Amino acid sequence: MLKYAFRFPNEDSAFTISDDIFGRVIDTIDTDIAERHKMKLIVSELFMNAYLHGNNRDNSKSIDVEMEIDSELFVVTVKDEGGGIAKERFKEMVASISAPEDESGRGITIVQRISDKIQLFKDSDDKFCIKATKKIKKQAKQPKKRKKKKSLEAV
Amino acid sequence: MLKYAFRFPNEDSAFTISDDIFGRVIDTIDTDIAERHKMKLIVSELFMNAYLHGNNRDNSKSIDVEMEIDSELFVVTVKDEGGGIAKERFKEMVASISAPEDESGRGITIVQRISDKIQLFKDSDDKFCIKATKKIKKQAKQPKKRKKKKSLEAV
Amino acid sequence: MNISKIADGDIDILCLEGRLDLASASKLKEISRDIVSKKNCKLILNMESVDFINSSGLGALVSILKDTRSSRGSIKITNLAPYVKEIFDITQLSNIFDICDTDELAKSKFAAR
Amino acid sequence: MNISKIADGDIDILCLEGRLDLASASKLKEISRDIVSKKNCKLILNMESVDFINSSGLGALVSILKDTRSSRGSIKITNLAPYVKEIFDITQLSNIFDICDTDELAKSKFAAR
Ligand SMILES: Nc1ncnc2c1ncn2[C@@H]1O[C@H](COP(=O)(O)OP(=O)(O)O)[C@@H](O)[C@H]1O
Ligand SMILES: Nc1ncnc2c1ncn2[C@@H]1O[C@H](COP(=O)(O)OP(=O)(O)O)[C@@H](O)[C@H]1O
Repeated sequence: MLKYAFRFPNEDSAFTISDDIFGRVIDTIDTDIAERHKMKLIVSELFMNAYLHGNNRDNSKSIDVEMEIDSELFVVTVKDEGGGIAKERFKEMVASISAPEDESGRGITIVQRISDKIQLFKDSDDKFCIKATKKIKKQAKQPKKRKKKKSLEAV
Repeated sequence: MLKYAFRFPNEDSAFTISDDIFGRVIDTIDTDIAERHKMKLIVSELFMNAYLHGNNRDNSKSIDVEMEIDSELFVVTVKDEGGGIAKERFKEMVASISAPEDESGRGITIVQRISDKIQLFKDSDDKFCIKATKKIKKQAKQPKKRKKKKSLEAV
Repeated sequence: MNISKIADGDIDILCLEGRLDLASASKLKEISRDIVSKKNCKLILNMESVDFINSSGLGALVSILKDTRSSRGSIKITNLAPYVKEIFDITQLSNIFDICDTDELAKSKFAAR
Repeated sequence: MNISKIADGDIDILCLEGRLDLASASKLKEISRDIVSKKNCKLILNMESVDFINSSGLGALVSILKDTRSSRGSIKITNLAPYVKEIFDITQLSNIFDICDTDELAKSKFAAR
């Protein structure tokens, strides 16, 4: 189980590079592009919510992102310093899908639908945490094994 | 003062992406390419040392990298779970430059020469920390100001 | 995100390349504005080179769709990578967007109207 | 790192592109091996597109320099970005490498030997 833990300032310049950074980590996972896209999407939505809603663009606050990765599971926890989402409200959000004409309000539903489990809680520092767990599909068909050298070629 | 704090597993796949991730953060700093290269180099050398020497390639260990940035200062602290470097040995290392024919042994000297201050210490978790502080030079001549839009163009 | 624009008769094609997210959403809306404000506009969004989309990107597409509708125009999305198409399905946006495999297919559908 | 190879008479030119670090150091050494093992080799390392170098990259260059010397060859480094050149200066490696502004200059120096 590999564990990455990143703390970002709740700042515009940090937001701009965050998805890119998570993408670099997720690209190390041995699975297919569709699975990786889903993992990137989960982190992207949760981070954006922490930045915009949880921390409400307050740049004195910070966002924590933990990613735990093994060959079968991707677990991401995003923590912010806001009031969180009431469980009842969360249940309502994921029970329905946004009306087609809505320009927003799809983040949480997307995360819920592509994750296998979502947990909301407060940690010991009273930070609001959303933890999403996703099983990683094994690659359907593997391209011809490239043997070693892989890291060299990626240089 | 923006503060980033990243924890990486002491693992090959994490090492491969680490410089890239630090580079993304450093590229947000408003200075010239030479200054940014120096900051990237400081973090690269310290991270590599933590990975190879401090944690001795043990992938059950982890590396912490904290970057604190404001308009004038770049402060990076790299922590590993190894025994550290004795202060006397450190002094010797930075006092001399590697012999021209040496293929290794230049990391610490480089960091020392491009930083304004280096501190070695153990933190409260008994992790070995190297903290390098570098003043950020103001850009000598600024290219014609591009006004707003910058973030859009970078999309 | 890079966006390039091709005019093909009365059809406008925007080729999107890169990430369709919060940062690029406003850029896309800005660039589409002139096109979708034309009466009866025909717009193709070629998304072959879009390798990431999130809810902000989808929001921008919905916004453009609404603009086309209010000028009685029409919009088609083409060349979606399967993993991007999946996100349209999950959000049921495949139901309101006309998604075509290729630009040619989209053009022939415009012609058949 | 991308490395491309050009043969120009008895001179070999390697154009390096990207990061010269631990990962690319072994690649560079591997690719240079054939060239520098030739007797009296003349090697130009064009580093115009190297945008990052660290101590591992410098180590690889020193290793190649030693190999050229032991086969009585010679090596020149060209087109260093000023901020990369600075690292050669800090480490005093500018003293042992022949650093030329351009490939042309390097070639004329080879010719003048
Ligand atoms: N981290 C969070 N802290 C507080 N509220 C949140 C958080 N994340 C989401 N929310 C609430 O849930 C709502 C729905 O979020 P989402 O589905 O991502 O759509 P959108 O962000 O477009 O509104 C948000 O509008 C916000 O009120
Ligand atoms: N984080 C560390 N923990 C323990 N020892 C270290 C650490 N960093 C550096 N060292 C010691 O200092 C020496 C010099 O490091 P450096 O100048 O970076 O050159 P190199 O890594 O090429 O040996 C290393 O060989 C190692 O013995």
